[in-house]
Amino acid sequence: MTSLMTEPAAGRFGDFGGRFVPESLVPACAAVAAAFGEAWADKDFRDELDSLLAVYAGRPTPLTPAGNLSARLGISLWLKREDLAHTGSHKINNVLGQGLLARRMGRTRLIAETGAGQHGVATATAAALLGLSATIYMGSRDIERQRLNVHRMEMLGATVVPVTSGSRTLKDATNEAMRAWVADTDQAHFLLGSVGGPHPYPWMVREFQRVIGTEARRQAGFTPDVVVACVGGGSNAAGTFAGFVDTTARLIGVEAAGGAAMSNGAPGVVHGTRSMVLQDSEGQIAEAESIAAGLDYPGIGPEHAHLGAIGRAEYRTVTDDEVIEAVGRLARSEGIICALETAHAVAWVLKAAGTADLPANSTVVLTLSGRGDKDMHTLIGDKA
Amino acid sequence: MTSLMTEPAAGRFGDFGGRFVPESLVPACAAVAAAFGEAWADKDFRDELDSLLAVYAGRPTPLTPAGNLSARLGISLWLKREDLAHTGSHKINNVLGQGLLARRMGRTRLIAETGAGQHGVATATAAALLGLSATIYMGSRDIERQRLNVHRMEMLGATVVPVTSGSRTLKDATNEAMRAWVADTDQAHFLLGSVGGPHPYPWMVREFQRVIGTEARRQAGFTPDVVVACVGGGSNAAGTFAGFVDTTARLIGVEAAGGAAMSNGAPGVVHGTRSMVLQDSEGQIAEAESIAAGLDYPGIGPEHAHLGAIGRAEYRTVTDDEVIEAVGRLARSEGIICALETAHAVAWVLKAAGTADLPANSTVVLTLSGRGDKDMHTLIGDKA
Amino acid sequence: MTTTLLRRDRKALVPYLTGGITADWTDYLHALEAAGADAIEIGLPFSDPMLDGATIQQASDRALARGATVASILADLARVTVGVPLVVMTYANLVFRAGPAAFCARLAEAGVSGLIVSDLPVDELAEVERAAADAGLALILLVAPVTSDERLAEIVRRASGYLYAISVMGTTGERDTLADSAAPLAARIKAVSDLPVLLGFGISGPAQAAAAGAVADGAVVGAAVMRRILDGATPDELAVDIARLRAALD
Amino acid sequence: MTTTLLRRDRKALVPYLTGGITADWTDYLHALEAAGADAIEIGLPFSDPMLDGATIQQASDRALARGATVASILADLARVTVGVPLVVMTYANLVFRAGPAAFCARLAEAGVSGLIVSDLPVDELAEVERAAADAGLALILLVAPVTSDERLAEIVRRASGYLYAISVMGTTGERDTLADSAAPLAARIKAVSDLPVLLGFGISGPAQAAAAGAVADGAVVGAAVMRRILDGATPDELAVDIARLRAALD
Ligand SMILES: Cc1ncc(COP(=O)(O)O)c(C=O)c1O
Ligand SMILES: Cc1ncc(COP(=O)(O)O)c(C=O)c1O
Repeated sequence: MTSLMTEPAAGRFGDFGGRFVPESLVPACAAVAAAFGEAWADKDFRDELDSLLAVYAGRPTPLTPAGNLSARLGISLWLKREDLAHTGSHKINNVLGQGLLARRMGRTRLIAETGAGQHGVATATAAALLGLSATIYMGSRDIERQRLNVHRMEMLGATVVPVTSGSRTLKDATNEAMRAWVADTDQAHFLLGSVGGPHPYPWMVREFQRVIGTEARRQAGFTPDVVVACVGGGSNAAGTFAGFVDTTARLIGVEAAGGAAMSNGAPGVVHGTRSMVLQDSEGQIAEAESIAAGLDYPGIGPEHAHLGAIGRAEYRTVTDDEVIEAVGRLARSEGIICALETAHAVAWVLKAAGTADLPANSTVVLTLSGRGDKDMHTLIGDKA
Repeated sequence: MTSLMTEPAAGRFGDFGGRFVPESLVPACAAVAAAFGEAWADKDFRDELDSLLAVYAGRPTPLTPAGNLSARLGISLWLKREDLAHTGSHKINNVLGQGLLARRMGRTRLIAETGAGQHGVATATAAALLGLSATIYMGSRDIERQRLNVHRMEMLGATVVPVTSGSRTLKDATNEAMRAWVADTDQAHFLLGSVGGPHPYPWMVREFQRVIGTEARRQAGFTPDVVVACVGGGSNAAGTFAGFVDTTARLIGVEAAGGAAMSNGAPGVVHGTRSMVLQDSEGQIAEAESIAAGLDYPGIGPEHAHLGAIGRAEYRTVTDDEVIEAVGRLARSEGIICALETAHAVAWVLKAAGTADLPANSTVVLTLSGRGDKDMHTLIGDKA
Repeated sequence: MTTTLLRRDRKALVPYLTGGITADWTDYLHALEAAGADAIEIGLPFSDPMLDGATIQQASDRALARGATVASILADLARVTVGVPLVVMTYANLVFRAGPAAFCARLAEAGVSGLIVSDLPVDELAEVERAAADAGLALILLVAPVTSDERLAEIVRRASGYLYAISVMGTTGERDTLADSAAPLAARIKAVSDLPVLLGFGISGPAQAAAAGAVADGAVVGAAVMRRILDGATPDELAVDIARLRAALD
Repeated sequence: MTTTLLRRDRKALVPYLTGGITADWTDYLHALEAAGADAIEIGLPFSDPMLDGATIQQASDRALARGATVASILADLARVTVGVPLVVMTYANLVFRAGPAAFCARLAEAGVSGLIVSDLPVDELAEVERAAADAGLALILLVAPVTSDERLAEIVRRASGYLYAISVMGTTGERDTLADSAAPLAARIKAVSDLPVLLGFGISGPAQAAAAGAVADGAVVGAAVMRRILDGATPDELAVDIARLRAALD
């Protein structure tokens, strides 16, 4: 079992991964890979990051037993509380890592794409903390859905650039961020928010998110039957799975039915990596359609494609309706309002509990990737 | 120095405190006092609360060095991060305590007032977690200002009752919550959100918030020159001060200029306690006027009145404009968007740093009582 | 003290009137007296009337909005002569703001005979108790259905004028029937006190007044009176209602 | 491979045309040829053209919205005869989705002579390289100002047809002047390769074309062409612009 444990040779995870970028970006990607490799082996860098994660971001986040829901579902459910991390999701783990790396590389500016806005807020936060400037690309459709986060980014001093091309969501914001990077590789670090993109991003972001799984495993103190996380690009899932890949735990990633690259996609190349992608028969990328802006993405990180191909992880889908129901159910039974993205993992547990997919008495660790404040707006609109 | 350390005899803090409630409520208050006294001396209760605070609410919250701001201000500033606690403010500490107490007393329903909505959200959260129902009274003016929190409370299964009397803010919501309690003392626990109200609330809430100060002192490892917190009712300040009252640290509470009970009030009786109150010459309670819904209150907890009277704590005011400026400055320099309430403490530090009130090189611990997501809406409106 | 403000030869009817509710609000006093009131409670409006329901809150707000003040209401009272005892009902902050001694003295000067402070339980009473005694004011205390025997004994020991039995756990306001808690409460109080025991809170019509009269020494009628006044009833119109309550009690 | 697609007796002008941009888009091919193009790059539109600026994005979107597909564009090409080499420029996903071998074979069948894949650096090239060779397609590779000498050597070793020098760090799109990075880049490449070196990215008018011609073997003009077409230029109107560029290069 080398996946999720090591640096991928030449950026490959089995048939997936790689670095499919224009020649103009190859040196920049290579520089990031080299710098990350060095930094990750440097105790001082690790110590500085660990210290920021602890005193600034609030790690370790707790592992909360979901007592009421467990009793009702006949399972034993534990929640890894990334919603309590600073800025409200797991995205902070990655941005602090990449932010420190960017500073170490002498970069003065961060460029990022964002869907739900959580990664954008996290990036703007890291920029403020580390004295860098930040430009955040965000689809105009997502800007409408996630206004609160736009305001937060601006308050933090970042520039938010609306992207009006294509589906006006995360996919298009990612294109635009990469275009912006090509034009400024000297000054700017492209701070990708998930485990997609060209090598070294899938590896690097997984490593920065590994802390989720490492903590959860230590906190649980037992090997759960099932480890489950929602999957957009797949960073919270990758970080969680990394902590459990060498155990007997089943690893389950839950996608949005309308953005299910693993379940409904085919191998393809988008945003610099080869992975599973929603696309048509000629290779045009499909537009995802999910109530959760952070999962509204037609691709997935290449390591997930590999884990799925070799059968080490399994991928499931849930619908928008199941997700809305799940947010309410978790809120009313545990007093935790999770993000719509996270609610995909919750919805799968609600649906699967007691079936062959998640038998009674199973022990389950679920990564609660973020809080739902940003989504109240969407949920209320939806109710009305 | 017995204030902030012990149970107040007969609910008195010097000339302040007491239990000024209609006879109908006296037995209910007495029952709460007795139950709290017992519970607080019961190791099992303390252990259960401590465990919830840790695995559910995310305590201890970090003490974050505000490096950038410190450098610019020429002081050494530390932030006690209650914004990272579950639900986004220190209010969770108190509601978990009182929620457990209500359950121990056999109550099935929680009644609470809320201003900014943070206490309402926290109460709704505790109710969901502990299997109780919750009715939250909120001024209709605050409902407009803090819509996000209204949606959160409803999502958590609580009933939010708009209060349209008087100034339609926290003061009036408190009246209405107390009225609701009179009618249901058997089933309902009145879960007051700050250190005001009749005995035992000022004492009990201070004890439940003491964890802030205890943690901060341990985390700091040194005695700061100044400990500062914003003051609405005064619970985050009381909890913070409690950890430092027996040190040489100066204790500074910062009020909204438009709701400055300590600076502009006179002794009076409101909401069951005798304290400093904004009022006219005949004793009609004045309407506070602050951009921060959680500080828009004409009174203050009686222990603060006492601490001010004996000179152990000092109270300052800042204006709405200073507060708005402070939110932005903290966000851009440290990557932390704080609540408008919290920003009062920040604004005082910004203003006082380098003056005789806060000389250069001072070490300062500031309680960051909550996060600003709920206020983005107000701040943006304000900008436009 | 067992001095009573009320005659003992009939069931007492004590209407409540928010001071300063209209420009010539004292006209209501005469009408109430004429219609058979045995005493009149005059509410000094407070901005935050915690024990009051919607009707009396509204009346207080209206009086304050009109510019009524403690001073103006007492001045109005000083100008009229009413043949039944006047009792001021208010909240602690108005009393403490003026200072209990000064406050009570001003009441007495204005011809007031008694004082009720809604949010001043016996535990917090001492200073006001002394002041009321010094000013010669009866100090009417409230008893609630949840009041323990021990507290009741203490209340009875310190009250004067009459005892005000809160018939139901809740705020002031009209209710459809006399609460189940009313009769046992009245009985408990009467068993330990010689003072007249009046039921209040929620008594709005003749049937309830009669029911109160059957188990206690009379009734306080507040929200029902203020609802009529808020709806525009003239003193004469109000007198008709009061007369009906009088008849129900007799 | 040093086979070139271009004549060596004059500076090369290679316009870029988004396939399927209009119903009779192939008319533009004839006009471009007639106006002096030495080869024509045909963009197979991709939904996510990461290396393209706003103009070519817009052209791609319009072609796709019209219903243009790889199949329809190649079918259109197969129906026309153009006297200069045609080079397909596209993104990796379209190549891999069909499979590199099948994709290259279909290009060759349609009369295409060369292939550029914008997001396929040498490191990821092997499979497409074999397929292009098997199908007899020249494989044009991109060189950027940031390309190291080591990478340049590798690119030069594996490229055929011509070398495409990205004159500026950025996406496609019109720019006011030839970037400072263009001349040194062209010189670096020419020093190590015998293939024609064309400058592209941002060349929009005769002055820039002339400047490119002065330091390299010719110019690729993309966004400037597509801007005119998006603005409604007919083939004849476009030919006027191309002729001007031709003149500037000669
Ligand atoms: C709370 C939350 N969870 C999950 C995701 C999806 O990202 P990933 O799959 O990389 O964890 C997002 C993305 O915005 C998010 O905000
Ligand atoms: C974030 C925050 N800080 C402070 C306060 C003021 O309350 P207190 O003075 O009791 O701490 C509130 C009240 O809503 C709040 O939400």
